[in-house]
Amino acid sequence: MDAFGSATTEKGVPVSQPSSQTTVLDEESGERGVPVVNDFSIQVATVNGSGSQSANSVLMRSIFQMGIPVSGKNLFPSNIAGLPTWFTIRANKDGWIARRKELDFLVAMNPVTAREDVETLDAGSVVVYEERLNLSSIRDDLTYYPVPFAKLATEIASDARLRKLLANMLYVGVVGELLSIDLKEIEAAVAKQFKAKQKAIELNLKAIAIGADYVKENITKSDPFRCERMDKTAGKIIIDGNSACALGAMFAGVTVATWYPITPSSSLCESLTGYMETYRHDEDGKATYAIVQAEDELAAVGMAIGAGWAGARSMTSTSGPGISLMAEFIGFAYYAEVPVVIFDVTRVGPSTGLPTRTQQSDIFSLVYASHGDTKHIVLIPANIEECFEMSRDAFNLAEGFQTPVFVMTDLDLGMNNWMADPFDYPEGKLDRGKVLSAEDLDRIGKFERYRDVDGDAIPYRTLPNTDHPLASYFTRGSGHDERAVYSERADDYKRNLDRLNAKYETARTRVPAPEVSLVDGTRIGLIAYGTTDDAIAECRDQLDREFGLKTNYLRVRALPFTTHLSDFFDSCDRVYVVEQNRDAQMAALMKNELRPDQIAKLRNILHYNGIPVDAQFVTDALIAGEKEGS
Amino acid sequence: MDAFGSATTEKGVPVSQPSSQTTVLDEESGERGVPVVNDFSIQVATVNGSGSQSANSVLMRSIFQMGIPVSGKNLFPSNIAGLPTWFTIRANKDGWIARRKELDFLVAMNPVTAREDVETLDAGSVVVYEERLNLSSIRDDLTYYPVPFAKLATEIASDARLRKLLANMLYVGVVGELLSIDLKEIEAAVAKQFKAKQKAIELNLKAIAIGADYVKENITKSDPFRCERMDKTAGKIIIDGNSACALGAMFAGVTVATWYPITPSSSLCESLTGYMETYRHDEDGKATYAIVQAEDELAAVGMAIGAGWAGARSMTSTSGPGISLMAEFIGFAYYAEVPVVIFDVTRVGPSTGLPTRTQQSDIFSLVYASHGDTKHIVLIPANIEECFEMSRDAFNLAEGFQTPVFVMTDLDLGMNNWMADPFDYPEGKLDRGKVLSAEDLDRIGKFERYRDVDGDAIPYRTLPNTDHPLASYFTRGSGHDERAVYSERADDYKRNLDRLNAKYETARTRVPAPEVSLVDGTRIGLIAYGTTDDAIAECRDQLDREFGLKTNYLRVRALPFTTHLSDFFDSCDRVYVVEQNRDAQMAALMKNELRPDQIAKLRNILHYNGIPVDAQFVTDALIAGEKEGS
Amino acid sequence: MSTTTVKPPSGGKVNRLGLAMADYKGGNSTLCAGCGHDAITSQIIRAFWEYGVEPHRVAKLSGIGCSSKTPAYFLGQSHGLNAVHGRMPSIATGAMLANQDLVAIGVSGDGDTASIGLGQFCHMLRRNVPMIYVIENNGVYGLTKGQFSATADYGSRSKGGDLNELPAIDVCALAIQMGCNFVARSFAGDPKQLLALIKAGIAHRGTVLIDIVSPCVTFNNHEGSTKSYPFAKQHEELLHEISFVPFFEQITVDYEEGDVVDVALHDGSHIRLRKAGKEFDPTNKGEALKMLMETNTNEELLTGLIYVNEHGQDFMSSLKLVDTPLAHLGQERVQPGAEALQEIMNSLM
Amino acid sequence: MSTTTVKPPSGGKVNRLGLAMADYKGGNSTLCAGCGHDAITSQIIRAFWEYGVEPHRVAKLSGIGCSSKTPAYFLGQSHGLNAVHGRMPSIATGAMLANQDLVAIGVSGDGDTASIGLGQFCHMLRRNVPMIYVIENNGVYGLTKGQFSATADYGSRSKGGDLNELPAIDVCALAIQMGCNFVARSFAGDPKQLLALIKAGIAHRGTVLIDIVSPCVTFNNHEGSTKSYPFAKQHEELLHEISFVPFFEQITVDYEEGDVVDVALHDGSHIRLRKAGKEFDPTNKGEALKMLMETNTNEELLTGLIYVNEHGQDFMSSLKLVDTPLAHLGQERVQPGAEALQEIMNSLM
Ligand SMILES: Cc1ncc(C[n+]2csc(CCOP(=O)(O)OP(=O)(O)O)c2C)c(N)n1
Ligand SMILES: Cc1ncc(C[n+]2csc(CCOP(=O)(O)OP(=O)(O)O)c2C)c(N)n1
Ligand code: SF4
Ligand code: SF4
Ligand SMILES: [Mg+2]
Ligand SMILES: [Mg+2]
Repeated sequence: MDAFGSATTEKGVPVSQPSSQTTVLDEESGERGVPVVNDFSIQVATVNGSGSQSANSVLMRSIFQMGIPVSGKNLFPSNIAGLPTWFTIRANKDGWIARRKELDFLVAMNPVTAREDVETLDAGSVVVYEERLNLSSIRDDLTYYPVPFAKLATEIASDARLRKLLANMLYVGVVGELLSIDLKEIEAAVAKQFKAKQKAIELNLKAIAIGADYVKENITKSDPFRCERMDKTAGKIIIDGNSACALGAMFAGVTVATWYPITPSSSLCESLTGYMETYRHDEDGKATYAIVQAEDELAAVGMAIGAGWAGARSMTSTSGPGISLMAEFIGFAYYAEVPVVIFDVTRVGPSTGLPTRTQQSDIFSLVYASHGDTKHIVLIPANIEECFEMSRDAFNLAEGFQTPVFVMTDLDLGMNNWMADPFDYPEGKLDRGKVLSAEDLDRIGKFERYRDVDGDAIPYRTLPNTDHPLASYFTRGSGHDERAVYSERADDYKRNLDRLNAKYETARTRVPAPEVSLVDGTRIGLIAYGTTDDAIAECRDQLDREFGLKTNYLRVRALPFTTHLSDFFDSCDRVYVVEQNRDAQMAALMKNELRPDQIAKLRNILHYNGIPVDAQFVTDALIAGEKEGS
Repeated sequence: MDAFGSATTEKGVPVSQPSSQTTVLDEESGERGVPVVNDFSIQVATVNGSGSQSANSVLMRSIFQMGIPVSGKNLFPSNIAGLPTWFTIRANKDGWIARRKELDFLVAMNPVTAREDVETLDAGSVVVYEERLNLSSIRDDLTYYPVPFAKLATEIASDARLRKLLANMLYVGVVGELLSIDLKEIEAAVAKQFKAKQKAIELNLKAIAIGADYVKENITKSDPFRCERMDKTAGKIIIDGNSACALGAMFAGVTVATWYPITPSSSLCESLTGYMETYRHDEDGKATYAIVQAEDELAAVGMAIGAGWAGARSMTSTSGPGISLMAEFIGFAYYAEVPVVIFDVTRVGPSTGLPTRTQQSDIFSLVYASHGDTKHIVLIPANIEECFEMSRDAFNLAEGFQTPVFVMTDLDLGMNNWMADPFDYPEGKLDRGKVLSAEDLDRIGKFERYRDVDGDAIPYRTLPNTDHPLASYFTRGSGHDERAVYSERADDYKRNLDRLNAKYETARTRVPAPEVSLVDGTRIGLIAYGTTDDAIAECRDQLDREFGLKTNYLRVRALPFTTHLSDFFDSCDRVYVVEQNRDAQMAALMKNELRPDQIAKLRNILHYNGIPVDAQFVTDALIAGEKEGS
Repeated sequence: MSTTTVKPPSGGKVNRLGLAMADYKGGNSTLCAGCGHDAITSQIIRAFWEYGVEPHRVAKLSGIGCSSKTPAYFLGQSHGLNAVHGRMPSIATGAMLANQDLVAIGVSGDGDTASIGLGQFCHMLRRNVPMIYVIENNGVYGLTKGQFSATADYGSRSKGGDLNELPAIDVCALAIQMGCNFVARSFAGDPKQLLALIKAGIAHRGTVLIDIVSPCVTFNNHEGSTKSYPFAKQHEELLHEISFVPFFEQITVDYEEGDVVDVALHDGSHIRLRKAGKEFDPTNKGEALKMLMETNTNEELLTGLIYVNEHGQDFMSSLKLVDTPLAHLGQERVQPGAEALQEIMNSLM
Repeated sequence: MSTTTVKPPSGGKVNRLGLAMADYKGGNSTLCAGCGHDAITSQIIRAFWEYGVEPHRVAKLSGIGCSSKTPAYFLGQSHGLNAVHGRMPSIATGAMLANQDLVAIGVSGDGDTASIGLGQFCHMLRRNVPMIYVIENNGVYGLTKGQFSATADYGSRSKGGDLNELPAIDVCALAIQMGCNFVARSFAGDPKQLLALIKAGIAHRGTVLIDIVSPCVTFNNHEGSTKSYPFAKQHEELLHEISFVPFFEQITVDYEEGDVVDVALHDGSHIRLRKAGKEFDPTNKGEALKMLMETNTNEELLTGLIYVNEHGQDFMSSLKLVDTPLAHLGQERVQPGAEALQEIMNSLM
């Protein structure tokens, strides 16, 4: 370990960041006695492949069912079994569900990381741990609850494999009891988790009971953390972003999905497959869709483009490395004007990077994908509801503009479970774009594939197998004129490229507008996008409560930028653009479009270590910025 | 044809551009009688595959040998035979060799394009054409010289194929005679063209003589254009940019070159092969290099990276589509820190675009290649000499910084023949970078692959097959710590990514600095890069002579930018960034680094129809800009 | 499918749809005079005309190369797509997913297929995507001026005189390995055989691979080339004489048993293989591979229907799609109802 | 090449270089307990140790996948490179170009090789790049949680119960088609055979393909899988019993003529194939392909040395390079002199 590494870190998050390790919140919770209700973070440290995931889901869901806003984040390794995994649950009565750097309640099940897990806690935190690990000797400013998990496990089942699995449920019982989580809710959560599998349900409940009983009989609670029933989650659902995108696609009428597995996007097409099998087969069992696992990303996007060309609502999903491989084909679809939707569930780059960590660093790769002059439409959901809605928008825009459209989420949103409001049923017609049928052609009597007839720079197209002598045309990635005829003429080329540019300008007026919140009497602005939104929401509250600092906020929801961006800068003196990448990629795109006096207001706040950004980080950075800045 | 297309065009160059069709120069040459010496543009319109290329080279070379500065540009189609091709030769006593939009002397050999070729001429131009085409009827403000080429051809050879080939030499004779090009020089050029092939030389000279004689006997010259011997080309060479890059690579000691054919880059590795076969074999005939034609670009760059990792000076060459395909691997080399040189001879995108036209639109694709936070070094030669020198720089930088380094030229520079000064022999040691041998390891007794030991953010590496227990390490595109051990730790990751960023900052101080020319008393600046340089040079002269406007000029020679860029903006009030792409890609990179007050000075001049930009275009655009701007 | 609305030119010879051969022509070729590819284009036009395929039902697909330009030169009334280099198979797969009523014909080159495109080519074959896949095989990259491709034979020489020291990829043997059920090889200089094979290909369901030696007169027609007209003419070894009997014509039995193999194709058409020299059963995989291996070593250019199996399952049928092409499904069929969403939401609460 | 400077642990068993097996170990595996890949790792360690390869001469290469992680678990004293997914063959080719003294061993998975990497895999085989290419074949994408790969057998079922309706790519048959001269198949549960094959592979010059069924205990070891331990154990069909005699040991003739085939390898080592049931000649391509085709249809897992040919030319020798590895050539040998430049300049004037 070198100079850096040896410094105190939290799961290796370097402290070389706007720090102030203890926050106001912590001081509160620090004071013994005074109960801290519905406001704490639990971290369960295990090894992956040990089946702890279901235990963690049960824990999270039972708190959720008590009406307490909750979020869960799984910090897992890029391997299948045996490496450290951390699952953090944050319960917060005010609804702040962003990651919180400080932990209150550690369940230390992994011997390998136990020491560092304990060392990086803030004073006053609680540690539940396997008795034999003897962690209490490490420091004396924590509350320790040793539990003989191994021993207790032997009481559950004789079969070793089964025991290993159920052992995890023990800590659910322990934590449930310690945090006074309603047992009924735990039981309901278990039932939900294991669906109709009665035997599994019984066994798991047994394990939970054993854990709970142990606490009752052997532990006297001396920490302030407690759950109390409230009503903030009534009617809400819990779902991961990839599934929400899949549902969005299904209800947007996707007909062809081609993909190649890659973390963290795999579960998008996998859950799509699951839903489609249930809801998209005719009475006679025949499918109204095709989902194909391709041999790689070049083939996946090629199939999706071929399908889009032939008239299907087609999509593919991938992550960074796949985007790089798709670049050439994306340029083809841009230039030949073929609709296709591409989901990029981003992870930490460059290269293979950290496949199981989160980042927002594919922005250049998406917006400028492929060689030559190309600009693409990118939709950026920040939450579950938007995953659902924007997936539908993406198909409408792709077919509407006859171009590739990206939906950019990230590992945090895509693979973690989130509370959300149930989705509204999407009303209204699908926008299938300017497609001419044989009847249309009869009526119009004329068809030129790449002519801007309507002045919006979007031409009309026909589909293969349109039974009309005017219907056919030839699609190519090489130079062509309005009639889609091969051309190397400079004027044909430039006219076409200018039209593509104009089409992008049209898109500005049709992509989802940013979410803007302007507060009277402040000239300080925050800009963010995607999952950073949760941290910003809490950060703005922190700034307000702790520093009396009010802030405006604009959340970018799509590229190209709409006019709102410029207006927002005009309404601020300083604008902090918060991103989860190193190179301030979104800010760079802004600088390319803003006026110099607006650019002068721009400041960067960058968090890119693979861990979801937390409110405190942004707050500290902004305060620091204000100190010099103003 | 629509509104645009039907407007007068020049090879389809739309007039929807800063126009003023006749320039001062034209007016001069317009006046009959007054001889116009060593200042004119010839265009030869033929079909490709007809062997006209050697005729055109002979024509260009013979003018060159008369000491007259000359440039030749081949406007050819993306097919092998039978489509229109135009070859333009510009002779200019002042040394302006950029493309000139206005033509003075047309040789119309292609019936298909003859009409448009004639229609787009300026008044006062000369037309040499195949008698039977009857072009003289088209307009009456031109000088026509009909020549019965077909008939004359029959006199040369009986064999049809041979006749077809030699027919082209006829117009060399005709034009040579009309422009009073010294016959001795033509003979010398022919000898050079056909090397030792005596028979070919004789036949071609015969054809030339027939053409010349026809003029002597049947044509009375009534145009002002003439060649006169001068001394501006003495000691110069003629070569294409791809060959110059190949020579640069050979004299930089390249040992592995892997490539996949693609226009306009193919001839780079092909001429490299030719030179290496002559100069890089040992006495015993064994090769000190390996050149491999890969199955595609992914393999080409993969092989080059594998070779760079194992210690070879390795390179690949490609064009836009190849760059897109290489993206993933380039990100790997960036993150794993493997040296490799990648030549991108750019063509018109997006997608297949116009494979045989020129453009500068791969800048985003190069500098941001691959997903995640990546930034790359790009060298940008503007002329033959720099092709040679920067190829060497590229290898030194790639090994010096252990990262991919791009050399970006374009079709215009890469595939056309240019005058140039003979290359200076590269003195000095090759920079093979920080490579530790077994002896070094014995001395140091410690090796950590990714540790910044010297404070320049550049770590040390060892090569496979280094016989020392400390030598080995594991290279990967996934997260790693200083010792190259797999790591998912946030602190390890961030520290490494920050070091890569610092390495890029170090590169700012070592890449070729821009060429800056500051003129007293002006606050107007021009910025360009690559082949645009020729047009800028002439444009600055035009601005000076025609508008009394003096200009500063900065030519970007590499990315990342050096401090000179900022200084230049400070020394100007308005800066016109001239690029051959639609999206002002280089300007966008500048905006991302300049101060707002500097950005306020930035204006764009963009030319992107695939034809090399000409001085008049820039002059007109700048004057227009000044009208509003100031 | 209604037939296309184009009227036959009064008087002219027409096919069963009443269309003249002209209705199957495309734009003018811009290839070199004498290029083998143009000869193949002519037979594609004739085959689709004689068979009577409705032009609007055809999807013409290709990659990049001189060969890949040819779809612009035939079937001008069909949609076409000229993809990126080596990736046509994925485009074809996607197009068929969107609309299984399409008759897809892909034209590729040896570089496009066997060099950069090898992976997609193999996976398309493995999936048995219904389409006719024509390789215009000249052993070089024509469009980039004559470099060796992966099908250039070991020991053959480039126009510049370079020796090729790598073994050629035999795309037919490869196709058989990958499970292709219709594998044929032909020669641009053998129009009759070519015509029969293409028509048979139209009648087959699944991937149809036709590897056609198609000389590049500009870069690979010299001494030392094994893909030149002269070389192919000298070394062509007919597996059999092929004739095609479309489903809409009577089969006449005009041959003695034994010396003719008659293969019934998917749509009821028949292909007849009349013995020519070699004993050979095109329905036997092992034999086909052995035959290819032998002829390759003897430098023979084996042409004919090398392997056929009419019992294989093609990709589309394995997907069990609704009969209406996916591209034409209305919103009501692709957007599940509100109750479906409700059910899902409940399961997540 | 001098031998490595590591001292043998006093007393411990050492190989001909005086190295202990520990000197050939790598980092701790992070794979699932029981993963077939770990079993293969052990045999790679043992093979390189027993053969006595100098660790520093070895280049370990891989793509992406659980299998591709294994090079970090063996030969810790060798350089290694974990490339991007499916592209290890091009990296290996480049590394050998730079330094032909390297002993390259690549480890890949069935997805890494037969899905995304199929193109590069075939072209590497075609070039006959000298390296040992190990495929740890489990029929699924382990690292992405068990989706079918292109080697999953037709009719096999995923852990989730899905049916695979695509035919498997037989990488051995493919390798033979592509001209590979050393093609073997083995099973992670058959360490003895595996060990002999890897050592023989070290002795061969050219690409050595070893396809090893390596069960994924987490995602593909269930009923219905054809790549599970139980299935492989039940269906394994030994082509022969294999033993390896390194060049530095005496060959003892301890068998009756006929029932043993003895193959002399490039470096003087020998591989001995003792007949086990089937009559089989591993030097006959056609026979090898036929055998594979038969056993595949009979659902037999054929293991052993399927095809070997010691007379093929490998890629490096075809390049006729100087003896010093290109990576080690000094400036004086790679930068031509001033007179060379002068000569070139003159030719351009
Ligand atoms: C990604 C990419 N790489 C390279 C090229 C350049 N290129 C165009 S055609 C071609 C090869 C064509 O050879 P083949 O497929 O045999 O067709 P042919 O011209 O011989 O008919 C190549 C390498 C390209 N267009 N795209
Ligand atoms: C370009 C790219 N696409 C997808 C992935 C995700 N991915 C990682 S490993 C893998 C498949 C591994 O399967 P296999 O090669 O069989 O190895 P195994 O894990 O089964 O040993 C995939 C698809 C990736 N890393 N890179
Ligand atoms: S170059 Fe060759 S392949 Fe291309 S068109 Fe000409 S002859 Fe045909
Ligand atoms: S997931 Fe499968 S392949 Fe991967 S380590 Fe576990 S058992 Fe092995
Ligand atoms: Mg070819
Ligand atoms: Mg696998």
